[in-house]
Amino acid sequence: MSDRLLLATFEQEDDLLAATSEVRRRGHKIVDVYTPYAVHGLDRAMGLKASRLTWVCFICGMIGALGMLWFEHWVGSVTWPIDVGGKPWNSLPSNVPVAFESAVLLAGFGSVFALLAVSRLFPGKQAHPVIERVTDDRFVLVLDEADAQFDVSQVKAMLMPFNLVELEERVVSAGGTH
Amino acid sequence: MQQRVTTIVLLIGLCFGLSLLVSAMGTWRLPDNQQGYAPKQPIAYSHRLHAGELQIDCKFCHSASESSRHAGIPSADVCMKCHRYVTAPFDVMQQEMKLADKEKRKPEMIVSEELQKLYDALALDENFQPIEGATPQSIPWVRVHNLPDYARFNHQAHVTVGVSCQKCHGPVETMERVRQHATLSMGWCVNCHRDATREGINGRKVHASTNCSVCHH
Amino acid sequence: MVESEKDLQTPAVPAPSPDEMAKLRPTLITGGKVPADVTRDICTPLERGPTGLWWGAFSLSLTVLTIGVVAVTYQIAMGIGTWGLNRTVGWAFDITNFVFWVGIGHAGTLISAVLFLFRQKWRTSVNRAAEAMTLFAVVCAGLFPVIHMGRPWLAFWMAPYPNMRGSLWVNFKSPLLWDVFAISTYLLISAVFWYVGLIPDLATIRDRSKPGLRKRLSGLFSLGWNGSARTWHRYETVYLLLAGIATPLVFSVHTIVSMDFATAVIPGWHTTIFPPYFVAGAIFSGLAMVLTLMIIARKVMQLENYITVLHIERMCKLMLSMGCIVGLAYGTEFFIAAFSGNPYEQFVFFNRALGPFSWAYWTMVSCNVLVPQVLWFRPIRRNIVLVFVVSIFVNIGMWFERFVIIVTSLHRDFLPSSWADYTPTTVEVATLLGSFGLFFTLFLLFCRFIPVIAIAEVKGVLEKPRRDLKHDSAQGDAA
Amino acid sequence: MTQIPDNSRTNNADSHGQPAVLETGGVFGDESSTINRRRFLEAAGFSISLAALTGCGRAPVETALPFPIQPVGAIPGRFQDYASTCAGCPTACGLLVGTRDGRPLKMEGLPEHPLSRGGLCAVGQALPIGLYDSHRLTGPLSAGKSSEWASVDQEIIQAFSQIKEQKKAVRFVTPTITSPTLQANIDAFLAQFENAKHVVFDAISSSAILDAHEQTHGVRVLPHYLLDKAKVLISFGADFLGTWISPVEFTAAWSSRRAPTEEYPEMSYHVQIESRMSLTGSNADRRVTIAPNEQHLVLSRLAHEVASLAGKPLENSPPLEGSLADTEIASLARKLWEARGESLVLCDSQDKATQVAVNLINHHLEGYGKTLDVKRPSNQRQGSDRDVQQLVEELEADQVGALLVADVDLLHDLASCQTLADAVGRIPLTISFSQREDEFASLAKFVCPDHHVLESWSDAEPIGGLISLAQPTIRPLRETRAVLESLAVWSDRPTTAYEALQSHWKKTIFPRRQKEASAQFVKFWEQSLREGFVEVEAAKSVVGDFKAGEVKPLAQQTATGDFSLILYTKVSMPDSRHSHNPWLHELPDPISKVTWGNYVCVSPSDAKELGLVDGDIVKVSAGDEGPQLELPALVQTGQHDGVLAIALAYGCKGTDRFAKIGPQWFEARPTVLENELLGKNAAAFVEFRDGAQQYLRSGVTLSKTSKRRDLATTQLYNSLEVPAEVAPHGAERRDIVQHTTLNAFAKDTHAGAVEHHFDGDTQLWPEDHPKTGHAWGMVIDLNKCTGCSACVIACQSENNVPVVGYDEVRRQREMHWMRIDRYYTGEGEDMDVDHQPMMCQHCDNAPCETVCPVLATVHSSEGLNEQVYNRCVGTRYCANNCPYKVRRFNWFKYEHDDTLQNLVLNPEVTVRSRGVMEKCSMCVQRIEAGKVEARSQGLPVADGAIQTACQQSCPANAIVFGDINDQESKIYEALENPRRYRVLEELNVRPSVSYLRVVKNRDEESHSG
Repeated sequence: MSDRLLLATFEQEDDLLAATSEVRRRGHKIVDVYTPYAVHGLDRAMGLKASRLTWVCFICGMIGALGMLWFEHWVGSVTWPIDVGGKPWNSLPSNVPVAFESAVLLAGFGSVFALLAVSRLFPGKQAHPVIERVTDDRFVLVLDEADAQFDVSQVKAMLMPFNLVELEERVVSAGGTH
Repeated sequence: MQQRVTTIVLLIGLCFGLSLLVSAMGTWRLPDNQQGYAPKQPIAYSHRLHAGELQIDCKFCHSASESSRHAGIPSADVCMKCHRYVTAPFDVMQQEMKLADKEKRKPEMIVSEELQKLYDALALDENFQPIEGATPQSIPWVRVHNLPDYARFNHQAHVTVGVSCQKCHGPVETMERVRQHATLSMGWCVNCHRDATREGINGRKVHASTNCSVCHH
Repeated sequence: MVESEKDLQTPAVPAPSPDEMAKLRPTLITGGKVPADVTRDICTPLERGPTGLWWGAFSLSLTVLTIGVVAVTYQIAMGIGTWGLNRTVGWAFDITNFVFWVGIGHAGTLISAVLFLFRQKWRTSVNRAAEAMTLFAVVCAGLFPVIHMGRPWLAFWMAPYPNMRGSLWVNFKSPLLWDVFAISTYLLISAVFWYVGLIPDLATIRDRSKPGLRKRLSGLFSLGWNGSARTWHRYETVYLLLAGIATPLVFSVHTIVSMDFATAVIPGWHTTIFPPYFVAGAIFSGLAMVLTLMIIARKVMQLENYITVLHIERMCKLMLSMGCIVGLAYGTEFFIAAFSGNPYEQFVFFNRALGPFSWAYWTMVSCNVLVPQVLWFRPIRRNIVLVFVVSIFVNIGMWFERFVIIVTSLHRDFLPSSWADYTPTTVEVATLLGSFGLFFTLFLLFCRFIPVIAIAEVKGVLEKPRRDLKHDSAQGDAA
Repeated sequence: MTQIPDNSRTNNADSHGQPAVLETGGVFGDESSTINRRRFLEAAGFSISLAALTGCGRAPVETALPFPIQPVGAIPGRFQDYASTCAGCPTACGLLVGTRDGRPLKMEGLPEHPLSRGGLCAVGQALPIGLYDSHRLTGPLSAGKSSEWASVDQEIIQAFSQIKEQKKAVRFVTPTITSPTLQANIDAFLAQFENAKHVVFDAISSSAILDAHEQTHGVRVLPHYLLDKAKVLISFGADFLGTWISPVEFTAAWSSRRAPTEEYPEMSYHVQIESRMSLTGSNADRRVTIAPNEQHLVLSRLAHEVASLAGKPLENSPPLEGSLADTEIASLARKLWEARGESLVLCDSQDKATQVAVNLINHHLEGYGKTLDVKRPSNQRQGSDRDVQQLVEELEADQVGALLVADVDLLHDLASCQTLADAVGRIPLTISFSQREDEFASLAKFVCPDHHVLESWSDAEPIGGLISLAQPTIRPLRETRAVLESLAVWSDRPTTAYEALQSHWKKTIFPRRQKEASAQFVKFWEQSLREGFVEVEAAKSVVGDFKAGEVKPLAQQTATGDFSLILYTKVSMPDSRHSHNPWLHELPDPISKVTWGNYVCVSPSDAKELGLVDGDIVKVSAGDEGPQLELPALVQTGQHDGVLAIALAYGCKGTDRFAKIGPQWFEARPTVLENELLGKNAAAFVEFRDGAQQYLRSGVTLSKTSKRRDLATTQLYNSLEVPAEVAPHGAERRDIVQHTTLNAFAKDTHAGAVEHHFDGDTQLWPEDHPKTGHAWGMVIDLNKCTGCSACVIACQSENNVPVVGYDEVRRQREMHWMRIDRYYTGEGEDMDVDHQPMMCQHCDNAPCETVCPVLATVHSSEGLNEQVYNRCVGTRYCANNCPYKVRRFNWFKYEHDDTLQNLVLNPEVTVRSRGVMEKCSMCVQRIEAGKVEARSQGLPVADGAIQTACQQSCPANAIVFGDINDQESKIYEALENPRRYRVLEELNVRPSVSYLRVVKNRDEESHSG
């Protein structure tokens, strides 16, 4: 991508949604959109694919459950079978609760850490909000001026009807706005 | 760019730390593990000499080991069975005898300083007669193998079924000063019991129980 | 191309106008707030110095906490004997408090996770505080299993770690061990759930605060959040997942707690009804505590516009329904006892209602079943003061429920020769107080340093200001 | 482990021989072996001393001290048993002293002993803790200050010479002395003086019986009652299973007739006619309560009936009133008469005339020579109250020059004479032989402390012709001296008890030997020493024929005042000598289940009238100038209205030492209150009437005070019937103890069995844990068990069960692993009292095991429920989940600070720390030892080779323990018994402990079933 970006700022979620889909319809390249809260429908407007984090969650959960079940069996009837209240060495019912808990634990942590990993979030990371108020009440649509026929004035005209608050061109070093 | 560098540096650091930890594992010991404990004893008694060179059977001195839970540290009068006559290292005494032969005189008695402690403890005079009024004192040997009070080891149970002393005490016959050979941890006991039940002792089938109450009561 | 077409259609659907919205559902956030107001309203109290009221409350709860600390220290130094327990009644205040606090801890996750799954938007105003409450309650609960042990310094033996004992692991057949796993899992997952929800708000704080400690801390913990829609997208997914697994977790935790009793042989404990009964009870008590706290919080932190009467009323409805379930459970217990034909079982329930501890039993019934019935009436549900009183009653009642289950079942079991009485000692009472001290201390600190309301989520449910939708015409032009 | 205190070294070796080791035969006291004994003690095998720990995380340096010279037969770490004789009371039961590393630790019954038959009572079991009592005198006292033997002896000898010159009277007071040697030496000592007398003073005397026999048989003896010969047994207040004369022997004899079998569905018929609830009464087939002053009346009417049945009717028939209907008495008389020669009447009355009537009855029933023996009489009570009364008069008239008191606290037990203390103060020479500074000792000029029983040589002849030896099992821990030795020194022919004993035996006992005995004294002696006793020819006694003419009609006694007071002794506290024994104080009374101190027993209806509940302090006074005291009240079921009962032998000097026993924390209540003693001394109510101490006093008033003191009771609910207000319909009674009657049993041996809605064989899960090796089990015969509680102390002594004190017991935290549940069921006449020993049932499906998170309690492959103290973290979940509530928790660190007292701890059993659970282990340490022993001999474990502590000591022989997998074993047989059942069977926890149903010899059908 080039180093010239176009930042369009809105103050209403509906304008943003409309503008975003409009921009996409026109085939402009959307770098990213910044919003103070999760705007519903934005993912579809931007055409984002469904996240694969669900799979991470599922797999972690499975590891937790099966791993713990195996461990309980191993402890109870393989490494040192101890007669406890005359119960069978390996009694599945009494192994379920702990297995379930560890499934939940791993699933939860797995998906959260996966989220942080794929989103490059980590403690002390320096954040560069595109504009100050993006975490407060502003919605920013960031466009790439890559393609040749990209014409700022034209784009501006296009975005105007969506109560565009501000339009700013920004030159950034390779490293992105992130 | 910078980030990549830092990550690499960090990774290298991590590997280094891990390798250190692993190497440390070997020497690292859990708090109550007294393995290798070899205290100084009041009398420098050498198991290497007695059990090793002289081939004296363990049970000759530790006579209770077949009849009691304690092997029993021999009482001083047991030592006197020999040391009434052997009062110093053998070669020293032989030299004296040779010398005496040459000089045509009665060999005079040489008493080594360690053995003198024994005689003092028993309150014996130079010709091994009890000294009037003096009472024999126990020799305060320092315990080498200490089990916690809630763990009960019974020598009789092990010795009578043919577990060799060395199994737990190690090659005592090579030790100048006795040292704790095994960890004496519960796991160590239990594993031995498991093996014994599986493989038997000296080909004989045994049931070495792993019930808690065998040792804890 | 086709799908992109579809994508394009969706936003074109005109958003319903506010008055239509009003028809659909009543306003959640009153006072016509816009996002900026939300940010300001919720962040400014944190940036301002604490009020006198806060200091008062804080010092009070800190004092109570200190009392508890002294009591526990003395008990650990002297021995469990400083409690009123005996050879027959081996558990009383300790486990009662434990179950009580675990119960409290349930509403938090319920409100944020379960209601989230049911798309209950009104939860947004209360879920943050509720989750915080969950955390603190579980912390309080977690203390008791540890201090109730004869040798608390060996608590780590509950963890299955490799050791030099052969290796001797733990007893996975013991409900107490299930507890250990359940409670710790619950604590961790709740904490994560809470923190994940907190990240965007921390970012908000970061961005609006001037350089300084607050900025640095919020910067550290907001993990470099920048509001990117892609991140939001994944974030939503994970939040949904967490809600999804937290919900069964809530139920599992109290089910397992109930198994401490249900799997025992003691009549009055050995009951299959316990799991659902306990879960309902837990949620019941949790809601009560949330109400208690929120009613205080909205007054103290001036959040009337965010925690409206509407919220209170809805929670009242939930609480009422739970109360009825609990009442049903009480009845069922007696039915089962009568139906079972088991003399010991029957005796225990006679003994509960008419025995030496009947006073505790009837306190429980009246607080948990009778009092909440007033919530059938709308005016009462909408009367903050009354609701507050009811919630307090329910809190008391639910503590007694656990006390009744534990003590009355134990004090007279199979052999009449070992029947015994139970009277708590000063140390026990002080410990109970102390746990409340701890709870409120933590909660006050939370109110002071962390947004009490999920800013980002509330912004999402604000109603849109009415304005003409120019861009539709614009679209038309383009076409 | 602790080190033997230094003072044990400083004893002079001379006076001590070497005990015979049972296994290795006798070894005698030559000089070297006495030195060995000293070393033996010093080293005490492996007494470990902890030296200072020097840094570096090492374990503290432990030094192990071997013997300098190993004594013969002494093996460190092995138990060695010495046959001896118990001296807890004059009964002199056979004793087997278990010593380890030179410390006597465990008292057991001597299996072959003809009287006690291997049983031993709680008091005997509790001897060791008395031995290691740090409060015993460490040496002689002169005028209350500690002194040297030499100087004390000198002064005393001087004093005696003066007395000889002035021909002053010398009085030697002791309780009954069964030791022929000591008796002979006392006589010899007194013979030096012109006016000297040996006064035998039994605090609890039976002198009326002796006097009665003097009258009817011309010889003042106590007959030897042969209860095992008695098919019909009627006891008037005599608590022969609990405290009366020879309880262990009587229990053994009585219980031998209480085991009906399929082939012989027979047992003795035992009627108890009494006023207070006694242990014996609680075990009777039929228990009748009468007013105390009716006793003689009922008896004389019974005598009348029996006499007329015998065809020799008494000329004057007694008045026919009283609570017991005439027909009743007639039927009793008939029962006795039908079983004549096999029937026996006992009576505890101190009224001579009454006892004469008893003698008449037993005479007509042809009892003499069959069910009671005066030819080989009992020496277990010799006290002559006339002498005591005379002595008191002499003392008050200052006619006594020297007063020597051994083994009894004169001032405490004669509290009825207030002026006695001053009188004693005026005597020129007073010597006490007490081991403690009791009331008399604190006034005495000299205190010459006697050895503890386990430190001294002695012998005893409890029954004519049965002589047993007592040998020391440890060197004296204190600078004490045997009475016999002191006397010898003062009459300056010093000797040691050991020599005196041997010489006396050579002189008098050896000649009486039976034909088959060895003709060599040494052999004779050695064998007697090894076996602990020897049977010889009884000393010739001239027993006249029965003089029926002597029987006078009994005058009607009239009760005055509103209450009559019965003074009795608790099973756990036979006399004041044991008042410093914490084990006995914490032993729950078999009937009241109260520990620590005495109390006033009040009948339920009296209590209701006065509005009394347990723990209300009441004031008991006999007249205005008469004695009075304040004690907490106890509402005693089964006590006759208008009767009060207070235990004697309490309120002893120095018992305030127990004030601080048990954990001290801010809500704890002291065991003994500020400037008070443990309990109150009720001896003041004892009065001398017609030549005997009367333990019954009428004309006593009772008044309630505003004060309260909770009783430390181990059982708060006393019935098998659940409280009416909460009782489910049809389940009012719990079948914990199952009953049947003899004729029901005769019809169907399974009579009384309870139907459960469960099938014990169906298992929820497959049998995963087969017991291939041993499978330990226990069966307890509830029909034999009398509830005497010997097993409780046996267990405490064997398993290092701590003493926790008043407050902990009050809080229901007693630590006894073995408890005895006592239940009252039914009302009045047909009220049943049940005693049920309850300890860990070692369930195969143990609820406690499942719930322990850390595997601290698990199941052994031999069917034992193991408790691993060092693994326990103390969640108490197991205790909650135990249906039998037998688990005990260490609520505090129960103190073991007294290093001397710690010598009583059994090294084979771990001392539990604070915060861990504990419970009956079925003496697993004994099981393991037994297995090791058998294995090292290459033999299987023989049945009976392993005995649990409770089983070994049980006087009734009610407990059977063994390997269920061994088809030949006793336990296997016992499990086949039709009376066998398991408590709470319906829970399907499958306990390894079974019980045998109670069978009462009664006509009506059984309660349960």
